[in-house]
Amino acid sequence: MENNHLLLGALVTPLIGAIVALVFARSNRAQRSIGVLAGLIAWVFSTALLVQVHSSGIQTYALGNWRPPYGIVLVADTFGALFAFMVTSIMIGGLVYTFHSRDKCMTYPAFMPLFLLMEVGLIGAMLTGDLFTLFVFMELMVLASVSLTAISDDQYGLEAALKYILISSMGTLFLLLGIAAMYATFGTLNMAEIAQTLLTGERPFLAPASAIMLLCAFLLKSAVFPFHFWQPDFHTTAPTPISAMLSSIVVKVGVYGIIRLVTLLFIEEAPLLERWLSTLGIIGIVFGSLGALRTYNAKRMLAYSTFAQIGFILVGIGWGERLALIGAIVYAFNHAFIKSSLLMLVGVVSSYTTTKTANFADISGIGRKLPSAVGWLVLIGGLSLAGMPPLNGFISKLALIQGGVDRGDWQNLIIMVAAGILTVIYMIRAWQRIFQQNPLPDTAGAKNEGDSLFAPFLLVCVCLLLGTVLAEPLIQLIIETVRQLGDPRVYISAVNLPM
Amino acid sequence: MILALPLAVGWTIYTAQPTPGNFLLGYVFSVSVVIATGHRGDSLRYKSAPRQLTNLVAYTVFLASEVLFSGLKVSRVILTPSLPINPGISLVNTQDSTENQLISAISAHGITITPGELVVDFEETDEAGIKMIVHSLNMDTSAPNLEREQAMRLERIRGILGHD
Amino acid sequence: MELATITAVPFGLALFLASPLARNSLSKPLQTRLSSLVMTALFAWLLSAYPHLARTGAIAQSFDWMPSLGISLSFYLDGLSLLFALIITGIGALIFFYAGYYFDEADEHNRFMIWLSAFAGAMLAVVLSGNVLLMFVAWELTSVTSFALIGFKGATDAEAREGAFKALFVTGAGALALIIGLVMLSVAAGQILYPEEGIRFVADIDLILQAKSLHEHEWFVLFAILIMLGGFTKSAQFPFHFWLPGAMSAPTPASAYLHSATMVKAGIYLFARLSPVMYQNELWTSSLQTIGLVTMLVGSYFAVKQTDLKGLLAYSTVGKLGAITALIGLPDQSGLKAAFVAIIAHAFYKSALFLVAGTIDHATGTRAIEGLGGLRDKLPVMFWVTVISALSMAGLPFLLGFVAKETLLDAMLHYTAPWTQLAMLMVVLSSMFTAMAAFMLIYDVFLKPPRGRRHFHELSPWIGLGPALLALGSLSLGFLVQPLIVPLLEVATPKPFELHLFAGFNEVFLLSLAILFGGLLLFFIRKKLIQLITFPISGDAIYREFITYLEWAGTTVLHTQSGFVRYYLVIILGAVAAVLIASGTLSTLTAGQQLFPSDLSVTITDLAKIFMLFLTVAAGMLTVVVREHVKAAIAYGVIGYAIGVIFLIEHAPDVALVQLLVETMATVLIIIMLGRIRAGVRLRVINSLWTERRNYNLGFLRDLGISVLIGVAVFVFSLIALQNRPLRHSIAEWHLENAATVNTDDVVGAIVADFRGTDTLLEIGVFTTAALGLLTLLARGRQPGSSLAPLVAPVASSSEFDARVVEEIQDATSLSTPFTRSVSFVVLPIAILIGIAQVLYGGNGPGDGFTAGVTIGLAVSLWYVVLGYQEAKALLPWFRPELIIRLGLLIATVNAIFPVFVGQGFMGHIEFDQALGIYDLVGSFGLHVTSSLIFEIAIAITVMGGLGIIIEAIAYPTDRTQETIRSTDPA
Amino acid sequence: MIELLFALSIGTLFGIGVFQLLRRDLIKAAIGFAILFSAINLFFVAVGAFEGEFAPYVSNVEAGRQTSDPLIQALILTAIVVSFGSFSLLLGFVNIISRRYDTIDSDDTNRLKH
Amino acid sequence: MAALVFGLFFCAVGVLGVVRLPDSLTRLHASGKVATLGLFGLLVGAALLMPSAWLRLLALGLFVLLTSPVATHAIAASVYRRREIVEELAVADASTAEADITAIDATGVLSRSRIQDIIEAQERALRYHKSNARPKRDRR
Amino acid sequence: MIESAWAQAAIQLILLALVSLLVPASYRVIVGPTLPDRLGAVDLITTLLIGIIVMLALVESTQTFVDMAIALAAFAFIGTISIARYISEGRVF
Ligand code: NA
Ligand code: NA
Repeated sequence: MENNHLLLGALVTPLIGAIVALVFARSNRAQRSIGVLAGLIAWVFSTALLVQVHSSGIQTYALGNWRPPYGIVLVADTFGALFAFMVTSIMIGGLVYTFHSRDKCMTYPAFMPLFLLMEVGLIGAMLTGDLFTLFVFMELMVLASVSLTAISDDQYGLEAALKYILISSMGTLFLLLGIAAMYATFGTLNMAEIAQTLLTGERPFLAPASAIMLLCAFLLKSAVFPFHFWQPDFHTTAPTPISAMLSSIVVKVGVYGIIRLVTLLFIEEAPLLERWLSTLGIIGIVFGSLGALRTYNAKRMLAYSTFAQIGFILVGIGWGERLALIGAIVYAFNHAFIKSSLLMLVGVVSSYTTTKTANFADISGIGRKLPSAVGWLVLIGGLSLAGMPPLNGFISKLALIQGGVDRGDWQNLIIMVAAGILTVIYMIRAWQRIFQQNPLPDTAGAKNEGDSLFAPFLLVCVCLLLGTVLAEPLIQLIIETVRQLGDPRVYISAVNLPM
Repeated sequence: MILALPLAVGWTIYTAQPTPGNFLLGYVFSVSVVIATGHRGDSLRYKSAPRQLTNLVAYTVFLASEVLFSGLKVSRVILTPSLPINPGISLVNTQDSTENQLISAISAHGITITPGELVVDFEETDEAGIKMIVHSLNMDTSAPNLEREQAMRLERIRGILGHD
Repeated sequence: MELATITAVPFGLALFLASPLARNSLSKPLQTRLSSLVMTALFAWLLSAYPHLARTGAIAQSFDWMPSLGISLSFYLDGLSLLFALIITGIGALIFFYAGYYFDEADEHNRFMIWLSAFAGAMLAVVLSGNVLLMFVAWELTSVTSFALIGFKGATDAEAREGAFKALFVTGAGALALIIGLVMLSVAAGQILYPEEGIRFVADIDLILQAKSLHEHEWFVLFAILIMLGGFTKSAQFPFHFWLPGAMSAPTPASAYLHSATMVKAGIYLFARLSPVMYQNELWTSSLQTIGLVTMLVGSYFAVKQTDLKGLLAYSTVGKLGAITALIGLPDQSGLKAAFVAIIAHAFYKSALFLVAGTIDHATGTRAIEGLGGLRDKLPVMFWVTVISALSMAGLPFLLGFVAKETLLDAMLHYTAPWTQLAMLMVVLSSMFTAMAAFMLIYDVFLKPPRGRRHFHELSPWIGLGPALLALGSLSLGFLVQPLIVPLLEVATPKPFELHLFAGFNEVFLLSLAILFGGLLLFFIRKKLIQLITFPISGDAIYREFITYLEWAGTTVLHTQSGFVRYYLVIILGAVAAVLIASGTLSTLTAGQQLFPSDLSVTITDLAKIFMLFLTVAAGMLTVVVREHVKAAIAYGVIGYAIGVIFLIEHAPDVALVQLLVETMATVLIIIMLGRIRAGVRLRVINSLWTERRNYNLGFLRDLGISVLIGVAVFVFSLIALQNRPLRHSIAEWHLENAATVNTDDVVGAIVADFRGTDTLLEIGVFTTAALGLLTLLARGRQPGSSLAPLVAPVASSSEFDARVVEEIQDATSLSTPFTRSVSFVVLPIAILIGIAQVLYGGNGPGDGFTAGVTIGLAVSLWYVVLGYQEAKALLPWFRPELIIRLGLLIATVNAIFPVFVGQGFMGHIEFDQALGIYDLVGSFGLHVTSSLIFEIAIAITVMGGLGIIIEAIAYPTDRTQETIRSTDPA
Repeated sequence: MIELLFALSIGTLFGIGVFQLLRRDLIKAAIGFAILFSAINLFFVAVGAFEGEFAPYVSNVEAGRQTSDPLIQALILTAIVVSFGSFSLLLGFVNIISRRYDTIDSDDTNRLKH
Repeated sequence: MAALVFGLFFCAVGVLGVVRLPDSLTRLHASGKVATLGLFGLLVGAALLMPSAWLRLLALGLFVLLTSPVATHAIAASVYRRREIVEELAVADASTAEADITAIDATGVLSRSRIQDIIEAQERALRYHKSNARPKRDRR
Repeated sequence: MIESAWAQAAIQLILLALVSLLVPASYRVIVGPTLPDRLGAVDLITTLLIGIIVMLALVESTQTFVDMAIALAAFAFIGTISIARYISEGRVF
């Protein structure tokens, strides 16, 4: 087994970036450049990794050359590499956004290092083959995002951070309980080795309970009903680029974990878990969509929308069929691009207000004073979110519906699709309120300049590409991913455990 | 540099490797640490190392015996069902005109480590010297002796520090 | 015949018009003529396919797009698509031309042309696509583009916004049903056509049309309903018709195009397109008939009730669409012929009438029928266009509309069903209403004496060209039906064709005349008639109710987001407890497992353990019952120490050491944080939570219940985990055997620094994260204390730095005594030495970089506590945590990466002393210079720096005057 | 026997921690937070994949003694550090919240809702 | 072994003293010092029984010697100063003195009725404390 | 190494006695009545824990345990001083 340095590079570059950015704490410009550079290099690594994984199978990296399962091993199967690629791609958007943002918090010396550490946590969580390291990566991500939200320009960021850290600790506890029980049961932390033991049909009795513990932890990270309460607050009050990352990729860590759980580790318990996933997903869809309809703030609306969209993904996973899983992964992937671009766009809109708020009361009609491109991009993003062709949201919807039809779960399928119309309602209404309505009397002062549109523009372009020419390659890749996920033996043998 | 010596000894004890090499290593570290933490050792004066060391040992032995005997005394008090105590607070002058903090500290340490009396606070008075506010478990027995004991203690401490 | 090119041309046109080149250098008339010309060219191009189609029946072309999702760029042209495509391009050319004179502003005009071209492209794509999923894509594009067109004036007109939204909502909802239906259809077709071959989707229309047994598929009912829902909403069929009148706020050219000729016909196209594989099922036909007939009657009746000119036209369109739908639904596709004729006729007269309405609106500024009249002289061309088109609509003999009506009546007469009579009655009634509407158009708008003087806007004469040509079509095509239309329709329908302008005085003709006269009669009694019937409920009201209900539901859902984090936790933990119980995990776990120990013997150390556990739990209980925070903190410290001793008894000295140090640090942190929170704030909470609340309320019991549930769950879980560890071995055995290879006696240390070094690296990353977050948070709004602290003032609105809440900070020295000061002076160097010893000799005993860092951090915190911020800072010039933490992280990272370049892998183990040949030298000091040693040093430095940052940030004295200035300065 | 007591203590500590976490007093909640993590660490050390009579040192291994599980100890070390980081962050939050909202009652810390 | 028993004895006496003695300062005599004496006994005993560890035990003893009195002293100082503040409060505002004593002495437990008064009094006390610039207890 | 079983048993008994002393020591932590009383009791508990650890070191015959006792002896007082300062005037700094 060869150590794959691309795999290491994707993970380590942002770490180095964070440290270097810390060293250059005096210069904000230097920090931002370092951040973007590190993001770009990590993206190149992860892209190359994805290509390599695609062409020559699962890649691994035994950290410190300590062979698995004794040391920590990084594993990039197509699934992990794809999600890491998604993370690095979106992160570039976030990092670029900071470059021309007028938020105070982005001038804090700790901002960029924390941002990059969050990326380390995200990428690491998706590439590690070790259960405990997964926990550490997730904690890194959580603490970085909590810190970033707490120092947000939004004065309620702290309240949100407080609530999240309290609620998130529950997830950490579940995770630790699960991991401890797994270690006691299997005597190892290596996921491949655990999977190998489980594949032999041996079912230690703590396994289902551990599965539920781990599942709860992942559900909490993804803000699934009833673990969602922190999410609208947290995603709304974070600094714009952070909130874009939170609502697009950070919630996907939970999705990633859940998929790993049901495809690699707890295949036998999967039906039980999937039943829960479907139910929670449907509730999430209804709750999130309805909440988005009536909430008072555009960012918050998008946060509720994320709540609903995660529901779609969960129902897809919950259907437990190959096609449905393809749909779920396509959905998860595309949603990241749509949601991050939309949140950044709303961030741009609110950056033009004097109080930097996205409350509808303050941004209604403000669109008339903004560059017209903002309106266009928000409309395109919104339509993509609503699943309109030829944007990538449509691809997600189609893939998921095909999965649902394949499964024949008409009841959930129809609820899902009926809830889909709510997306149209809230997105279009919001668009009309911001860009068409007459300004309210209190929407008096719009500033002459705001954050740069460049990053969201890039992401919207990607949405467009993913909906058209890149759609087929993506789906092919995801089909391959799901094929690989379907046979845990591939993963296990790639990790090359001693016999 | 002198201050580093006891530290180096402490290092050797702590690392439990009584070798010259280790002592040297400890001394190097100690010196750097002493410099880093801003100790200039101005309270400690070099007079005659052997004498000062002897004084230290003597003080330690004295302290140990004090601790032991007064401990026994207090134990008896506690174990007596009637609890014959008469607690109270008295002011004791450190009798050190230099107002050296280290001397006050060692005095307080000496008083506090031995059962029976306890330094609860310090007070700077207009006259020279720092006064210690001492709490005694039994005023009847300890109050009269406090000043005398302090004089003795001060002498020993000066002997160790090299203030003559 | 490149169908793809044809489809792409209008989009290309839209892009061209949107380009700066066209916007800046192409004048308004040029844009108009160009667009119109393009549409005409497309019309001609399509027409040229006709001979080919007459020979072969259909043209299919296909390119790959997303084969894995079943979408291909397939195009399909047969008679049916040709018919629709010709209407789209033909009428389109005229409307584009008309639009050139409709807008006064060049900018608006350009924007409109862009959207209209895009819409035309989408529409063409709907009818030309040869793949149902591609058709859906186009279908959605028509929704989006029509949204833009309907809401064209949305920036100034709330009604336009509302109308656009409503249209998008209804058609969007239908589209969602449609897409499921289409996916099911294509799966079903795949199963029918390739039952063995595992092909999932057959979405290409030419193949679907070959799946003749589709109507027998088990899913048929479901997908038929879903597809019909899509079609009904798009074609504004009852009860979804209500969006169409709302959509009339579009600029008139758009209304004319969308609502007479194109978009609403998309649904019709869908029904006609799928008819060959669907019509054999009763559900399909009877649904189309029922809905169609009801829509027809309702639409034509509502039309005459309208006061708005465009509203009248809109509802009459609804009625006509209903009729066409019903015709498509007639058994055995017998109505298709009539449907197609109706489509053509309707396209001509309705677009003409819309354009007339637009012209009137443009000229007079109003569309209210009440306020119009006497326009015959002012708009002569328009008057004659209206006369011809309205009469065609009414079905006056020899006009095109007459042919259509005749075929319709003919089809209905031949239709035999149990309720034929009723259907016939509905047709006659609605035709009478339509005729009545036609008379209203002619009389009320043009002939009626005008009411008052009105503003009149002069118009370009060219504006009449489009309407005139359309009227000419209505007038002449009736006569030319045989040579021009019949061949076209013969290609389009599966049935042999016969069409007459006048078939003699048969019952159909007589019926037509009767209807005409009936309409006239109704026209005269219209004032009374309108008040006669009112519908108690309308689709619009239902829609409004529905939206209101949704909003109510949304508000209700939001109420769960109460803002109380305790409730969130209650729900989350309650849910987890419920899941654990409901899923039976606990009971299955306990079933058959040994829960309670058989061996009750305890050793002395066990007894010590038991006492420690007791102490832990007792202190835990104490934290619950005490009111004061500092007492809870004291109790918490006891827990920490007791657990530390338990670790020790469990033979985990490394963990015990870390636990003891960290707990001490945590206690110190709690205390200094408590010191930072105003006493008043804390006392108020204590008071309101304890003193004023004597009686234990429900919330208390609920919390207690949840705690007990969770406690029991964890108890069972851990008991099982402890009692039944199945494998008494683990990978740790390998670690025990191989720790010697990294020159370490302490296996835990070896794991931490080597085998799982990355975990540790990340862990100091986590620690750094917390330190940086805390520093930034606490240092905001202060004078920068370090290079990692923010340099700018905080957000102006946050009140945390208000003078009112800034605590009073005093000189710390008054709080300490010479004794404490002296000891703290002594302790720091000792602590540093201990730290160094822990790093250097940690490999052989408890202690490692982390403990070293915490040790030094503790001593530093002692300095800050005892000496106060200023003095401690002054005495420790070298202690600059923000530099130290960076140094530590840098060393750790370099040390982690360096091994990569010598082939040891990230965080690999390197023996530097061996490599440098100083092994024996350093060995004489009992040392080994390895990468793990450097790593431990780095950890120690990082942790020391991190703790330093945290302590300094907390200890920083807040200066009242500065804060006051800052908080009033809105920077 | 000792297993039962361990489980009982862990369960009780969890219950206490959860109960504290549900208090309105944020400082109490923070202490609950810390107690929960202590309980987890207790669970970790109790649940180690194997038991031993000696600390995990190579010298003990070489002497043929049965040592305790070193890996789980390394995990606890990491868990302690991570939870300490979270805890200090939480304390900082409570501190600033007390200034910003002039209260440490979590029920009054509810500006974000709906 | 005798040393161990000796140590145990003093530890026990210390604990007993803490339970028995009447007030905070006298209890500190028992807890801080008698028990420390006991601990020294234990250390000596351990060093005799486990000679290999004598150096470490010596280090431990030195640390106990260093830190135990200072902890005791700090606690004693806190007792003493709490009393002092209470006295000052009585000077500052005679009418609220009663409430203040309870508030300061055991903040939460005894603050029964007039919490607002107490908060105010406490803040007043702090102000008083500051403005009356007591003679510095120590200086460098 | 402690050879004789008798000595081992005696050490274990002393350990047990020390551990059981924690109970009365906890009495003052729980009962108080004043904060310094509780704090003093915690200090006492720390002292006892140091003793217990030393006894444990004897029982297990490992020196490494003594390091723990040293850590406790050298640094636990920092917590005590902080709390003592806090309770004396309601603030640390
Ligand atoms: Na170690
Ligand atoms: Na660690």
